[in-house]
Amino acid sequence: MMTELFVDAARVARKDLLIEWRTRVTINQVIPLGLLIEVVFAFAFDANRSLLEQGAPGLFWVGVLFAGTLVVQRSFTVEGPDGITDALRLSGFRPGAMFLGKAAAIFVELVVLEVALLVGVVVLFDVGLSDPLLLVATTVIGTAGFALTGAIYGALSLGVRVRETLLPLLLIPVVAPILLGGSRALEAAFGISTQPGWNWVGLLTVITGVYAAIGLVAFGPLMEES
Amino acid sequence: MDSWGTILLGYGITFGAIAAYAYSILSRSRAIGHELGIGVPASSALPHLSGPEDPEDPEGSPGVRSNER
Amino acid sequence: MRVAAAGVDRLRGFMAPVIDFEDTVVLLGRFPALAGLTMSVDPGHIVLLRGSNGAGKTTFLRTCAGLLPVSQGRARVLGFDMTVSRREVRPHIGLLGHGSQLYDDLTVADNLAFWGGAVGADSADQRAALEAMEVSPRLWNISVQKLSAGQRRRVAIAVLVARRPRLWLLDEPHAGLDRRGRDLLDGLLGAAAAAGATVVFASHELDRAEVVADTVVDIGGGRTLAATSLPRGTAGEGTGPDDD
Amino acid sequence: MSGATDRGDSRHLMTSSVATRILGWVGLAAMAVMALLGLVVSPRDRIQGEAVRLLYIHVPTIWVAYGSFVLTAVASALYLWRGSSREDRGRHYDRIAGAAGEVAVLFLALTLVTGMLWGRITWGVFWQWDARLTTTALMFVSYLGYLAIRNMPADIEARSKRAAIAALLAAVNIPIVHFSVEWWRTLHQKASIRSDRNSEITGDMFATLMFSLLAFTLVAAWLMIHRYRLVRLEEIREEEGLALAVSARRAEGVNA
Repeated sequence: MMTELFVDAARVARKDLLIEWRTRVTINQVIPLGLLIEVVFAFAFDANRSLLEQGAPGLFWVGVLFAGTLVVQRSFTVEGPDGITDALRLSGFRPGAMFLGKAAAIFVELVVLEVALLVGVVVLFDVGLSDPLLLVATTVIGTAGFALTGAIYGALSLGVRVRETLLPLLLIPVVAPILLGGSRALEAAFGISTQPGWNWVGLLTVITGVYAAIGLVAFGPLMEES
Repeated sequence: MDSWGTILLGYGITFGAIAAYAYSILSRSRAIGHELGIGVPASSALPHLSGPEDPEDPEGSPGVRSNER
Repeated sequence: MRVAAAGVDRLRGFMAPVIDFEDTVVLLGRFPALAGLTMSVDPGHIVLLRGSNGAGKTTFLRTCAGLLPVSQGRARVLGFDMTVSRREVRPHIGLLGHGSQLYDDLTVADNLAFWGGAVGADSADQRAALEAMEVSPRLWNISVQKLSAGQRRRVAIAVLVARRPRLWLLDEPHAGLDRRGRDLLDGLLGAAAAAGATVVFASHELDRAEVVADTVVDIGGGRTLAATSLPRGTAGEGTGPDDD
Repeated sequence: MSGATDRGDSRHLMTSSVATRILGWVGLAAMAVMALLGLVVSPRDRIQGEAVRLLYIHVPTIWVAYGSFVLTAVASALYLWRGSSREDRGRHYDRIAGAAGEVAVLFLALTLVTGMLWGRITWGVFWQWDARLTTTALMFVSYLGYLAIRNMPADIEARSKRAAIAALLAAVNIPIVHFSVEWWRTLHQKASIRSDRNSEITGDMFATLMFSLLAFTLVAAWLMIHRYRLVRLEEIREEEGLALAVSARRAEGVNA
């Protein structure tokens, strides 16, 4: 039973990534936007090197948050037109598989985005790397948490007309702890703060686990009501 | 602003907001009550007392039943 | 009114109706698209829904597909009670709506692989479905948005064929199809009904539709107004008069 | 309580009934006494000075807000799991969630206002990223999103189900946000002395606070009951509209 869930999830993820590969929306638009957000921060902070370096972890995650919201938006806009939502309900895919598939596709796109943003942070904000393992762990787990939460709130806002504004309003208070934990952990990873980073990774793991469980239960009813 | 000013402002905002909200609920419900010519019957007192006493459906859907052959 | 074969039919036997609606009310937002509709359809029939736009045809089809909650009245499809377990009926449904129900950014083959794969149709079934609608292999690796409306319609029908539904629900299926496409579709519907499936479709092209259907149901104001049976042009046993 | 509801009963044009009228007056009196106690009768605090008077409002609003969140979450859960089996398809639970949700957001706003004013006196600055206030601010935005979903025009069943799930998601988010913010701020506040607000309130100040808690709870209950009934009235109006629409719809069919 479980393998069937993951096979279906893989099918859904493959479809989403195939659409992204064919249309290149994330690569051509969302990643440049993420880098743009980082550059704009330099203007905002008057290119104050030490301030930017101190703020680098936070700026990275804010970039992920806003660019990530666009990736989630895009992932569910694709399901909107041409009666596709009806087709998905009739498709025979279990809701849990659709949830994990959508989240996995969002996760992959976000990781590609984050590699670009990390390069940006290192180059633009001249950030050193003191604990790469912590950096990878934080980014991977934090992004997984964001992707799962994004998939839930994306489905919640699927049927709603004013989605462009409602999705960020719903999603950002929920991913705020991920932004908080991720930033503190990255401060340790970049060697900016002496605080231990791994306990924040623990927090991110708990959040990711909670939202994975919630999504498996809530995604079905949410797809229904849109 | 000395502390007394701040305190009175705090009380004012709190009591004012509660009163405004109460008034808006009462006036909206009075408006709908007039519009429908009904009040919410007394029997629906406190929510935890009133069980599933939703107004029954009007006897079947009104108007002609779907036509028979 | 009841759309039923008169006598006990050897192939189908007297089975419960595939669609059994009584005084069904379905709301679209606050608008009662179905306002107390009563209708029942037995297996193996091809039913044409006739009625003006906004009469409730599309809502009726989507309710049968288990996509809309039933507000009042009784509604059963393929034995599932639509007020309680409308999700369980869906794998058995083939719904063709107005939209193409295809991912425009993906190719024909990608779409068949995705939608067909969902119900376990392997690549051979997918190919067979495309061939059944004579979608030329040249088009298989072209993205759907580059296809003509008629071709897109054929691919959408091919997806339905790959799903092998027990209940076909088609909204204006002939729209957008060229002559050849329509012949193919009519043949598929006849074959499906002969194999025990049931077809309900809405159409304005009455000359075409009345050749295929064995019963016509007029819908208006969210309710059924009349049902008349038609002499089936295609091969298939004659149906007795409608009993009620 | 007679099950049958007499729709034609026009004795009470408003949503009040004997019980809620009493509750209303008692609540009003309690608030008046509370203001008197809080502003005049109770003494200055040794450490905080007059600022403690703001706590007599601030603490009860937190109590009412979080109580209402819990009620919203419980009602939403009941709507999702036991709603469809009920004869009224769970409308009763959905109304409680709606009423409680709105009251929660109102009192959360008041928590923020009184918290900032208290901070202005005690810390000299409106916002000091204090763990509790930060969590409250995030909860406020998150529940504004909940209300936004509730007010989306849609089929009442779809809207209620979507709102119920959103309420549960928001409720699950409370402990997560609370814990992570608490953890975050304690890292920074180890240095400064933590002025724990409630601990040094004793004697008649404590009595004032307890009375104020009672007064606010009464008022919140009154507000919630009337908001519940307003939701019901709005539904009845919709149903009336529906009956008209159904017959108009049928007329369409006849002369089609």
